[in-house]
Amino acid sequence: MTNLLILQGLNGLQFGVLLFLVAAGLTLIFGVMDVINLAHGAQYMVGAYLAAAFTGLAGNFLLGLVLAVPVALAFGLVLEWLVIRRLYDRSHLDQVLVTFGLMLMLNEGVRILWGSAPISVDLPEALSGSIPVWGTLRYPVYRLAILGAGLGVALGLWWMIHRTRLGMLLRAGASNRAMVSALGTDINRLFLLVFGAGAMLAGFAGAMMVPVISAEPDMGDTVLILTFVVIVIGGIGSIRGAFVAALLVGLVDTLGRSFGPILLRSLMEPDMASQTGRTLAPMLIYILMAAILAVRPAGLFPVQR
Amino acid sequence: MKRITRISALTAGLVLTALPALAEGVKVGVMMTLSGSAAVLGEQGRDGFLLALEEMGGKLGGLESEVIVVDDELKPDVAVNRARELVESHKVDVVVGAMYSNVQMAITGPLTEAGVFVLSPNPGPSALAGAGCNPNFFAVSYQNDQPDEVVGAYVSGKAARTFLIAPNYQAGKDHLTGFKRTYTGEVADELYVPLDQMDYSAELAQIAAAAPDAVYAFMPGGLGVNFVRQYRQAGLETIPFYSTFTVDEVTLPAQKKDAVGFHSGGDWAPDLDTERNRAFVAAFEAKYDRVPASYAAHAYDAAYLLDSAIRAVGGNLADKDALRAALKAADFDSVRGEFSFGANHFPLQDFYVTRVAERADGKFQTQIVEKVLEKPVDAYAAECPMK
Amino acid sequence: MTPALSVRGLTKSFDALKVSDGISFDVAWGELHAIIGPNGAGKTTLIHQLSGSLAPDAGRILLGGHDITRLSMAARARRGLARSFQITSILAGLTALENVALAVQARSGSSFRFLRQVARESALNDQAAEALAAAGLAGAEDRSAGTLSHGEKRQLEIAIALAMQPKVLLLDEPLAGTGHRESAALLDLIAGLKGRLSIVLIEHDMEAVFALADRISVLVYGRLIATGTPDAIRADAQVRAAYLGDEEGA
Amino acid sequence: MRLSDRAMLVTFAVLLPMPALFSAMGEPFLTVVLTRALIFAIAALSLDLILGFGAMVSFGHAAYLGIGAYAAGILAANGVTGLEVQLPVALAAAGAFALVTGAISLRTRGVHFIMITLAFGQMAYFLMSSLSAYGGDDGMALAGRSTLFGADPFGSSLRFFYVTLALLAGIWALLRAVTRSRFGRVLTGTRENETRMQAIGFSPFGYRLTAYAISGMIASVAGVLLANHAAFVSPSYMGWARSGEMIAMVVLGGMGTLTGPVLGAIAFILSEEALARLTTHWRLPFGAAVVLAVLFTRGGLLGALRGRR
Repeated sequence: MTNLLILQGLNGLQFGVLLFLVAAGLTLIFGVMDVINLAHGAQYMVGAYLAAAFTGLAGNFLLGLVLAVPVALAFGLVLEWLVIRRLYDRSHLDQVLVTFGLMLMLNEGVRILWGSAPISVDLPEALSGSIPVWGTLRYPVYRLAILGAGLGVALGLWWMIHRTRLGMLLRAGASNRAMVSALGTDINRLFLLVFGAGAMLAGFAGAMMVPVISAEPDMGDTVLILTFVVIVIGGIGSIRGAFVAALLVGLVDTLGRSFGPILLRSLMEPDMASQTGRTLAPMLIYILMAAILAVRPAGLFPVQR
Repeated sequence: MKRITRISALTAGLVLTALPALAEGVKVGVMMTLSGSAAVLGEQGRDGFLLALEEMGGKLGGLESEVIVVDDELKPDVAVNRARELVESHKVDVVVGAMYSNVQMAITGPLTEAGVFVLSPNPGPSALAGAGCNPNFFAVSYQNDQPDEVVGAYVSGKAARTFLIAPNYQAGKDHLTGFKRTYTGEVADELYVPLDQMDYSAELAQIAAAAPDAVYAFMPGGLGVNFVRQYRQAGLETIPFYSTFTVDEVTLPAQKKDAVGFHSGGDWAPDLDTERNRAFVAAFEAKYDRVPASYAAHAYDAAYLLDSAIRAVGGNLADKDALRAALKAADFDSVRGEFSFGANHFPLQDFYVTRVAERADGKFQTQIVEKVLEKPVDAYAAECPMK
Repeated sequence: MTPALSVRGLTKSFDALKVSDGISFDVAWGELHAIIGPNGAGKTTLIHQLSGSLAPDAGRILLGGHDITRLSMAARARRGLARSFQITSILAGLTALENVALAVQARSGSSFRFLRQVARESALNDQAAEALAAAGLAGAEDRSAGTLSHGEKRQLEIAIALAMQPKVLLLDEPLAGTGHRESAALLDLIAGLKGRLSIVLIEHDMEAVFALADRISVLVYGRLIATGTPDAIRADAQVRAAYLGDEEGA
Repeated sequence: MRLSDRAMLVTFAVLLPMPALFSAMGEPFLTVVLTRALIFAIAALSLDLILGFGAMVSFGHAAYLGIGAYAAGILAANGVTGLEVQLPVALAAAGAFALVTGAISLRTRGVHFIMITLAFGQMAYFLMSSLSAYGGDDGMALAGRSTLFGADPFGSSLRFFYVTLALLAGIWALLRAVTRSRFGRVLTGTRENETRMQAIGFSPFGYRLTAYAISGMIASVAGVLLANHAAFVSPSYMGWARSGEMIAMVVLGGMGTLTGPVLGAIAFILSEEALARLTTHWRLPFGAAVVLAVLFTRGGLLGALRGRR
């Protein structure tokens, strides 16, 4: 049981940092630009496809990953320039619709370009296989790598936001938009940058996951919804909130799925328990979100406005 | 004879050979899942059927054919609408479809009530095999549980404790039920995962913790791609992997080496040694540049079955009883060799356990390990009132 | 006789900053009581606490002798506390008449009525039209509120407040942002209300305040340093030092 | 008469002879397609009450469609096909779900409201997906068409069309009355300026919650119709993408009017059907159309109509 708990804890953390990578961009885009971006999940998907495509060309996943990230950034910049900047003075509703339309287009676009079949990528030799972590239990090396990379990015983001001028602008922008302009910053450039960086982070997350879950159309949709849950729980605009909430959602989801039925079995008949567990497990994080919002309507770390 | 080529109204880019709306022709609706990530199966089915039709010069049983390909989007409500449209607008005689059991259950009732014959190239739901069997429905594939029963029987002698995993929907439960029907060992645990889940780290950790002698999975399509790769990455490949619909020619292009050595079960494999099958596989690969899966093989058979039946009734589609009898006779040369229908219009055929292997040309396919069951009657046939 | 409004020891802090520091004052029935103070004195915070959009840390607010400290803004409004907003706050998509009719509706019967057309309720419309006329907006009934001029919007705010038939009216800088002619019209309007209902007026325009008010309270750094008639305030040394002196010196 | 009313009467007048026209064209199936569009028009109308008149952007409205569909489906599976039972059950279930989730959701504002309604929609979706007794993720075929006191209102596609059209007209008239009532004016007021409404003595919460419940209940009527139309009930009716589509219908048609959502839903469903016939990749041009329509038109279809006058 302890062994399983440790493994599932690692799994939950790894899922959590992945969610954080996607959520960080989304929460900044919300917080700083006040734009709801339903196409954010599609950017995760685009990252995955780019990594798969470049790996195919380069013949090496790490090279593919390195190539995919700047292209994901460029893709985000182009998207901002073409569409998103037209949404800044629009209502949330218009933003929801336009990005919903974009999401449909991107999902269908990759299907036209790459077909419906999942595309997978082989792991580099150095990162494949598993290593013992606790007694006889082993853990995949690559998942540890994802965990490490995610934590690294989180650390980098923390440093940037709390130690650099850009970070200061972002924090200011999340709580007071007028102030950023008052500081003499070109707000359009800042927005372009934020959107591009968000797209890049989501793309990076997608690219990293390709060897694990393979690229397929619509893969971003589930992630998008989970990410929404994360940033709403964390408090929209708060990177710290996104980080805490991402780990929370990752752990609750993973541990709930694994231990929920086991716990329920001590309470009721095995058949009943597995049935109830199956019903409750996917709903768990939504229940968590509803419960947190019922108590704290602005999330765990509300940004003062 | 010169033929008018016409693009079906429903599928741009899909060129079919057919004459428009001939009174004496035969109209066939082909309903497959052609959009969304589940489309790979539907594309196989569609291509298998169209390949057969092309070989027959666009004729079925001597009649000019018009084929209307529709996409069910894997949404039963959409499928029902499109099915009604096939009946009411296009006045089809036969529908070949669908690809997924839920769609099959949704369309079979409305179509057969309208007097249309339905030939399934893949799903054989238990509800249509037993008490709910239907005179106008023919499963050209198998009863859904049969591939699992085959694997269950095969694993029984080899593993004392087996861990089961499937997606949390009806077909998932059915398939595991099929496995348990013939498996005599102990079930270590049974996991059901959400259909839209892509990362199985938590489930794999549970499998590792349970340390079973074997794993049995029904993880179709994209689920299987991810599950198999992650299974390998988690270092679980020392635990023998048995499955149905999890490693097949649809998923192998993505799973590649990760699936090699993994087992599956079914009524067909690309290397099935019949002359008819060798010709089919060669023609399919030449035309579409990919290895056919069972979905294509079944749809291909469905076309020839239809051809044989229409020929037997002399092209008189109005005589439904005669046409039904002709279909039931299954007087055609199947890629699967010996093939006939039981009383419930489900096939009597041999079943095999297969294993994934890499071919000399670098492509991957399932290959037959051994024949496990000879012409079994499915578990529900006895409840069917049709004689 | 119980005062129309009485405030006792109202205290509110933001972090370490005390923005309301034990404020106490009374407004008699029919009195126009002005509150003045330099920028940052805490006038806005005070009116937010009076109207109910901000909860005080300590202290009590009594409306006609009833404690309303814990009531929501809407509940206070139903008990007869009306307010105008510093930044114009109207229902821009509705007509002027509809704006005012809603205020009438709020105090006359349930609004959980779903089928009868509200536009045909003459009782609402008549009273609303009356309030509009009283605020100098006769003839503007069917104009969309969003298209009114700035001064007219301020008049509309007062019409809405009047339609509520309040016991106490809070006017939060009613002259802010108005031009000379507009503010003259508004001043006439407020002068006309004087004596008919109790008014708390917060205003920057000193000339107007001293001309209109019955009594004036001076708020500096969250504390009331003086309350009295305009003449008494003018003469108060503390006030001159803390506030008027500054202003005259500036 | 207002433009919106006139446009609606014209729309009804155009819809009325459509089945006969389709028959004459030899395309009777188009009646079935149009019926589906009308069902979504009812759903879009219901959403417009909270979205257009109450400024509550619900991203979980498809849940109510599903609740209605499942009420019909589950009752039919248990042998109860009468609409006289199915409709009250659907209304009660949708109303109860709306009151409970609305009471929590309405504590939040703006983006948070969008997200929490989405979360509740997903919860309903997962709940139905795991109802294995009623088909779980696969859904289930409707055991029998709904009846009304023994009559068969959905017996033929023609009858189905006119029953749906009549219901649409009735619901349109009902909502027209509601939005012009005392209640409707308060709701519109809270959309315009919540603080102002509080300052004149209205607590918006109760009004919002009531509107939210009414909206959900009307959507459940569309759900009952949809179940009969498809002869099938599926959790896919409740997915978040369906909620997004419903928002698109309302906004593209023209929100805050009662004609806009009807036109929007009809245009949406018909163009979806038409594009799906042209290409399996119909989502690409469809998505592009949504993007362009929102970016370059304001006020939706009805707004465009208004602009041309």
